[in-house]
Amino acid sequence: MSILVDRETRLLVQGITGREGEFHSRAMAEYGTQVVAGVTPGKGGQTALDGRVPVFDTVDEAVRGTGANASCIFVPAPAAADAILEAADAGIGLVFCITEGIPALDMLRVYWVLRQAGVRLIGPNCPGATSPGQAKVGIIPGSIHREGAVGLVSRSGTLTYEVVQAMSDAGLGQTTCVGIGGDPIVGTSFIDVLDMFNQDPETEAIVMIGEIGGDEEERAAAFCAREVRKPMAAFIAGRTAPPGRRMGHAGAIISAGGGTAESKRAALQAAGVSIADSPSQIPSLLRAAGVR
Amino acid sequence: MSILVDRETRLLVQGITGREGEFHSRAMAEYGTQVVAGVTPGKGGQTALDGRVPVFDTVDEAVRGTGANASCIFVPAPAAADAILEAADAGIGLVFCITEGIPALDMLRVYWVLRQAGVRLIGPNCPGATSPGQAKVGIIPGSIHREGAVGLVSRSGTLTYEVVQAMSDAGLGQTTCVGIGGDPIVGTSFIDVLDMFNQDPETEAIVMIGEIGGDEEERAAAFCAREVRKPMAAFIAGRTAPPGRRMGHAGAIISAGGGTAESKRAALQAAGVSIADSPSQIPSLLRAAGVR
Amino acid sequence: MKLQEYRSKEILASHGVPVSVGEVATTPAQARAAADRIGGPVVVKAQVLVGGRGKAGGVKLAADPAEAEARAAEILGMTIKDVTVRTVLIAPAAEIAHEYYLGIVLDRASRAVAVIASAEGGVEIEETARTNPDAVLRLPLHPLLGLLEHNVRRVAFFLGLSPDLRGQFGSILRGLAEAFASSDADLAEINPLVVTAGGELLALDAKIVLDDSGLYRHPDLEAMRDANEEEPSEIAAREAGINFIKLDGSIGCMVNGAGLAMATMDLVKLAGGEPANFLDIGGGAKADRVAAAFRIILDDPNVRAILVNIFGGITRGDEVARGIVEARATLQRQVPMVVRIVGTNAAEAAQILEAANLITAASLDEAAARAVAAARGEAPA
Amino acid sequence: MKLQEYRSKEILASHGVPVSVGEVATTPAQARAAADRIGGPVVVKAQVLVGGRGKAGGVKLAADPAEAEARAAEILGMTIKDVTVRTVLIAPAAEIAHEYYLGIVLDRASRAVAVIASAEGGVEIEETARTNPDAVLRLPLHPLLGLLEHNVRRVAFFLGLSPDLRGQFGSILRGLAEAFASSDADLAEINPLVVTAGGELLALDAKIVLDDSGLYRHPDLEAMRDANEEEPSEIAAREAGINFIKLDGSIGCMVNGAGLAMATMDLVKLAGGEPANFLDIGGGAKADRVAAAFRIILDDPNVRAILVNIFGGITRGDEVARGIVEARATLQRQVPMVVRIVGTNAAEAAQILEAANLITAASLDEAAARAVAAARGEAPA
Repeated sequence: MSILVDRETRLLVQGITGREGEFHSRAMAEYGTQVVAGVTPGKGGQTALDGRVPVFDTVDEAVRGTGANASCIFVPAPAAADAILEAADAGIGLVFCITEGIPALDMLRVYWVLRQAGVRLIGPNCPGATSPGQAKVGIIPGSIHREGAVGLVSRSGTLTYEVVQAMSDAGLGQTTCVGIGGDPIVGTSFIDVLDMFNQDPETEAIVMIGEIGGDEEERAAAFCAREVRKPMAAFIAGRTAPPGRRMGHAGAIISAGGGTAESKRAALQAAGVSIADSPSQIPSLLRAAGVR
Repeated sequence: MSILVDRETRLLVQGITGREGEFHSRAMAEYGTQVVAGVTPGKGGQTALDGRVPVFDTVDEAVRGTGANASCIFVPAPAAADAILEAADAGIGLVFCITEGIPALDMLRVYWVLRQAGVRLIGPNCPGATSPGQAKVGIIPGSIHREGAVGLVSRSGTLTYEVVQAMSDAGLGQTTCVGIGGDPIVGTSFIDVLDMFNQDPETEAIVMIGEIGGDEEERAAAFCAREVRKPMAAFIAGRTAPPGRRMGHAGAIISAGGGTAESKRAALQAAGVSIADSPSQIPSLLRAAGVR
Repeated sequence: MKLQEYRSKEILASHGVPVSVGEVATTPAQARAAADRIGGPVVVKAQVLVGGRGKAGGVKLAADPAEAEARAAEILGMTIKDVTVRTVLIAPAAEIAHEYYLGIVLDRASRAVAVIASAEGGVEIEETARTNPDAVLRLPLHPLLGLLEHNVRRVAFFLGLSPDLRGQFGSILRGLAEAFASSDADLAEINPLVVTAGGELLALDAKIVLDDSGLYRHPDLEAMRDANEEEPSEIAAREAGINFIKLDGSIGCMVNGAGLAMATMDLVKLAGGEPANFLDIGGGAKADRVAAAFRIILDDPNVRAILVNIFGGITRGDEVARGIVEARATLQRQVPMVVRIVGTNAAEAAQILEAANLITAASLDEAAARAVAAARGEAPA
Repeated sequence: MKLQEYRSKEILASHGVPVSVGEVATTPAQARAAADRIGGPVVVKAQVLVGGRGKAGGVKLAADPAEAEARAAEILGMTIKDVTVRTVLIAPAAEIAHEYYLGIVLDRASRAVAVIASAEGGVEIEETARTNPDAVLRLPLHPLLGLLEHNVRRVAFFLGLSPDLRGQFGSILRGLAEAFASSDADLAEINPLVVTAGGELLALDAKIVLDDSGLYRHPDLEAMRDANEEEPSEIAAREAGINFIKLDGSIGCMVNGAGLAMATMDLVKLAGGEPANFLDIGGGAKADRVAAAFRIILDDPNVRAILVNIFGGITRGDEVARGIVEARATLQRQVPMVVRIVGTNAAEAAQILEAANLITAASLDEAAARAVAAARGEAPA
C-alpha cells in the first residue's frame, strides 16, 4: 500500500509546542495521522492539540507512555541534531527531521550514529512523507495528494508539491511521496527510497525529482539500471543554475565530472528513466510508460 | 579443523622490530605460521626475521603489499589502541592485541569502532591463539600443544599453558586454544569463542578457563545451557582471591551478585559443565565425559 | 562562506600551524611600512576570494620596501574576475625547497571528512587529481573519532617526508584538523605547504571555507565576512533572510523553495528567456519580505519582467497575493509582473491579482512563456 | 587507584562543579585555624579511602573553631578499618534541603560509560539499588559521543529537579563527565549532591577512582597517591613492577601470570594451607625481580614457606631456576621453598634447583601439598 508511513504509524512530534510544531501537528492529525505524543523539555504533563495529545519532557518517557514508533522533529537547528539522537536513543526506528540549517559536521556524526543503530532518518531539511489516504508526516500539504499507485521521491520541497499536484490533477495518485531533504548530508538517499518503492507491491511506477549538486542522482541511476523494472520518470532542477556557488575547492576532486543537471539527466536517461523538461510533463511521461 | 587461525592465516605483526615483537614473530614463523609482513613506522623498506619478512611504515601498505589478513600487535600501551584502529581501517578482519595496560576508556572506543566495522579483535592483554599443527598467533609456547579435538578458551595466560600442557600430556590434543585476554574490556568474549567451537565440526569438546570478576562466565554458562551440546569442562581461578580490590563503588550496582568464583562455578555446573578444582583435573573430566 | 587568505592564516596560526602571516595593507604606503617592519624580500598578494589571482598578476615579489610600495600600487585597485582588489597581504618571501598540498574537506558524497594530500603542491589540487591521480591521497577520517595518529602517519609517509619533518608535520595536520572542526568548515587547506631552505615546514597560503549553517555558533568568523567581494544585492538579500544569487538575464524570478526556484529558472530558459536571478523567498512569504525581494530584483537594471511563482501549500494563496499587491505599490520602478499562485485558495488569489492588473498563469510553463513575452514588451497571450 | 575526598573535590572544582572544598589539616591546631578561616559551623571529616567512615565516627560537626579542634583531635589518629586517620578535611557545614546521588562509572559488563543518578542521595547507591531499584537511573552513554544534551535533560527530569536548578545541574553533570573522561577514571561520583537551604546545588562529598592503566598519562594524578593507606609491601611491589596483594596466610606465593597465581593460591587452600599473598611476577622473571619478590614475601613474619610456580613458556626454565638460586642467596630470612618450573628446559631447571637443595615438584597439586607440609615444619614427602 505504501512505504514508511501508514495507518500504523504512531507519531511523536518533538517540538510540538513551538509555532511550527503545533501548526503542522494539527494538520497531520487532521489528515488522519495518529499523533500520539509530543515532547517539549519542561512542558511534560501538559497537553497539545486541544488536550488530545500528551506532552512529555523526554522522548524516552513519550515512547514508554504511548508506544510511539516514529518521530517528526521541528526543533530549532541548534538543538535539532541532539533531538534526532534522543529519538534514536529512545528506540524510535523512524525519524523525520524537518528542521533546516543544521551544521553539516553535526549531521555527519548523527548520520553515522543512526546508521549504526539501524534507525531510519529522513531529512533533515525535508518536507516529510505522505501516504495518501493513510497518514502524512511533515509539512507537505495534504490537499495535493490523491491515492494511487505511483511512488515519488524528491530532494525538494515546493517543487515536490508542484509535481504531486500535476499528477493528482492528471488523475495519477500516489502510494507514498517522500521528500528526502535538500541538505548535503541527509539520512536517507534516493537509492534507499527507490529500493523501498521497488519492493512495494502496490507501487507500479516511480517518479524522482532531483537537482544539481553531489552525485546522488547519478548513483540512483546506476541503481535503477541494475534493480528497478518499474516505469520511471524524473525531473532534474537547475539546468540554468550558476556553477560553483556552493562547492568547496578540494571537494571538487571527489565530485569531479558530476553535479550538473545534464550529467544527472544523461545518467538517468541511460538507465531507462523518462526525463521531463518541465514538472508538467511528468504525468504524460508516466501515461506514455503505460501507467494507468 | 580449527577456528580463527589456520594454514591460510597471512599474518602481519605490528611492532615487529621491537624486542617482544621480533622474538615472538620468530617463534610464530618457526611454528609454521605464515608471517608475511611487519609494520614499524619509519622502518618501511627494511626486513625482519633475517630478511624473510618485509617491514612497512603503515598497515595499509603492508596489506596492499602482502595480502595480510590478520594482525598481531606488540606495540606499547600508549600506541596500541591506535594500532588496533589502524589495522581495522586497513581492512584487516582479525586483530590480536597482546599489549597489556591499555587504558580502559581507549579500549571502550576501540571496542565499539571494531564491532561496528565487523572486525574481530582478540584481546588486548591476551596470549593469542594456536591451532596445533597449523599456526600460532601470539605468545603461547608452541611446544605445549598437541593436535586433537578439544577447543580451549581462557581469560588467562600462563594458567592456559598449564591446562594445555596437562591436556597434551594426557594425550588430549586441541583444535584451537584461544586466550581472550584478562582486561576488563576485551574484543571477543567467552560466548563468541564458545559459539565458534560449537559450530566447528572438528571440535568435539570444549574447555573453558575463567577467573573472578565481571559476569562473563555467568553469561557464558547461560549460552552453554542454551546452545552447546558438546562435552565441556571448566576451571575458575580465584576462589581464594580477596574481594573488592579492584572494583569501583557504583560499578557494584551493575555486577551485584556476580563476580565470585563460586557464582561462576555454580552457573557453569548448572549448565552441565564439569568443574575442575585443579587444572590437573581437566583431562580426567574430559575423559569421563567420553572424549577420546 | 569563504575567508580571505590572511584570515585563514590567522585561524591556522591560532591552532599552532606555522604560517607566513605578514601584514595587510590597503594603501601603497602601508604596504611599504609593512615591508619595512618585516625586513628582507616580501610577497605582495591581492586579497580576493576568486581563484586565479596569480595568473591575473595579483601576486608579486618585492626585494625591498620601495618595491613593495610600487607593487602594491599596481595590485590595489586591479580588477580580478570582477572583484576590485582593496587589500593586499605583505608576507615575507620564503626560499622554497619543496611544495606540498594539504587539505581537509567535508566530502558530502561519502559523508566523511577527508584529508587530501599531495607532494605536488603549489598548483590547484583538482589539476593534480586530473593529470596525476596517484599523486593525490584522499584519506577519509572516522566520522566520530576524527583525525587519529595512524592517519597522521599515513599522510606523512605518503608525502615522503623526511624523518626530521614528521614531528612538525604531525602538529600541522592536527592543527589543521582542529581548525577545520572548531570553525565548522567545509574546507581548510594549505597550498602550498612548503619546506623552506632552512628545512622547516611553513604554510605559505591558506584557505578556509565555512559551512554557512555553522556560522550561528561562530559570530567571530561571521564578522570576517568580506562585503567588498559580494554583490550588494546579495548582501541585502541575506540581511532580509532571502536566498538570492544574481545572474545575467532579464527575467527576475521570485519563488518559494530552492528546487522550485531552480525549476522556474529552467522553464524561463526553455521558453526562450534568460533568468536574471535565483531567488528563494522561503516559507510564509510575508509582505515585507516580498517587498524586499522585489526591490532586490529591480535593483538590477537588466530586469525587464518579474515572474512570481508561489506554491501556496500551508500558506494561503490569497494572503500571498495581497502581499504581492501591497509590495508592488511601494516599488519605484515598475516592470511587467507575471504571478502564478497555486495550492490553497488559488482561485481567490487569482481574483486579487487580476483586480490589480497583474498577469496570471495557471501552469508554470504558461507563466514562464508569459514572462518571456512580457520582457520582450509583448502583450500577454 | 582511589583519590581522597579532598583531591576528588579539587578535580571536580577545576571542571566547574560547585563543591564544598574546605581545607585539610593534619593537627588539631591546623583544624582550628582552618575552621577559623572558614567561619561558622564546619564538618570535620576523616580523609580515608575505606568506606563507612561516618558510622565509624570519622565525620563530625563542629559549631566553632574550638569545637573543630576538639573533634579533629578525636578523629586524627583514629583507626577506621585498619587505616589510621592522618588527615582531616575541614569543610563549611551546609544546610541541606535535599540530597541526590550523581555518579559516572565505567561499566565493564556492558562496555559503556554510564551515568548513575538517584533522588535518594546521601546513602550508598548499592543500598538504594537493592532496596528501591526504581529510584536509581542507570543511563549508558554513547561510547564515542559521550554525554549529550538529551542525556543531561533525561537525568535532570528523572531527579525531578525544579526548573531553576536544571541549568546549574547541567553544568555539574557536564563537569563531572569531563572530570571522569579527562582523568581516565573508573568512577567519579558526588554523594550527596545537595540543594542547600539557599536553593543552590553543591557537591558535599566526592569520590574519584582512577583506572590504573591510564595513570601513565596523568603524572599529576599519580602524585596524589596516598601512601599512608597502602600496605608498605604493596608499595614496594608496585615500585619493583610486581603485582602483589597481601593476605593473612602462611604460604607465600610467587607465580608468573595473574590467572596462574590465583590458581596457585586456590590449590594451596585445597591442600589445607592458607596463601599469604597474591603475587604475579610478570613476564621474564629476571633475577633482580625475583629477589625483590622474595624480600616482599618474607617481610611478612607470618610466612612459613614459599611456593614458586613458574610456567617457563618463552622464558627458559633453567634461567629462571638460576635466578631463584641467586636471589635466595641474598635473603636474610630463610624459609622452606618449594619450586615448580615447567615448560621449556624444565629438566635442566630441576637439576639446578635440586643442586641448591630446593624442594621441587612436577605438578602444581604436588607443589601445593609440599608447600603446606613445609610450612607445618614437615619434611617433604
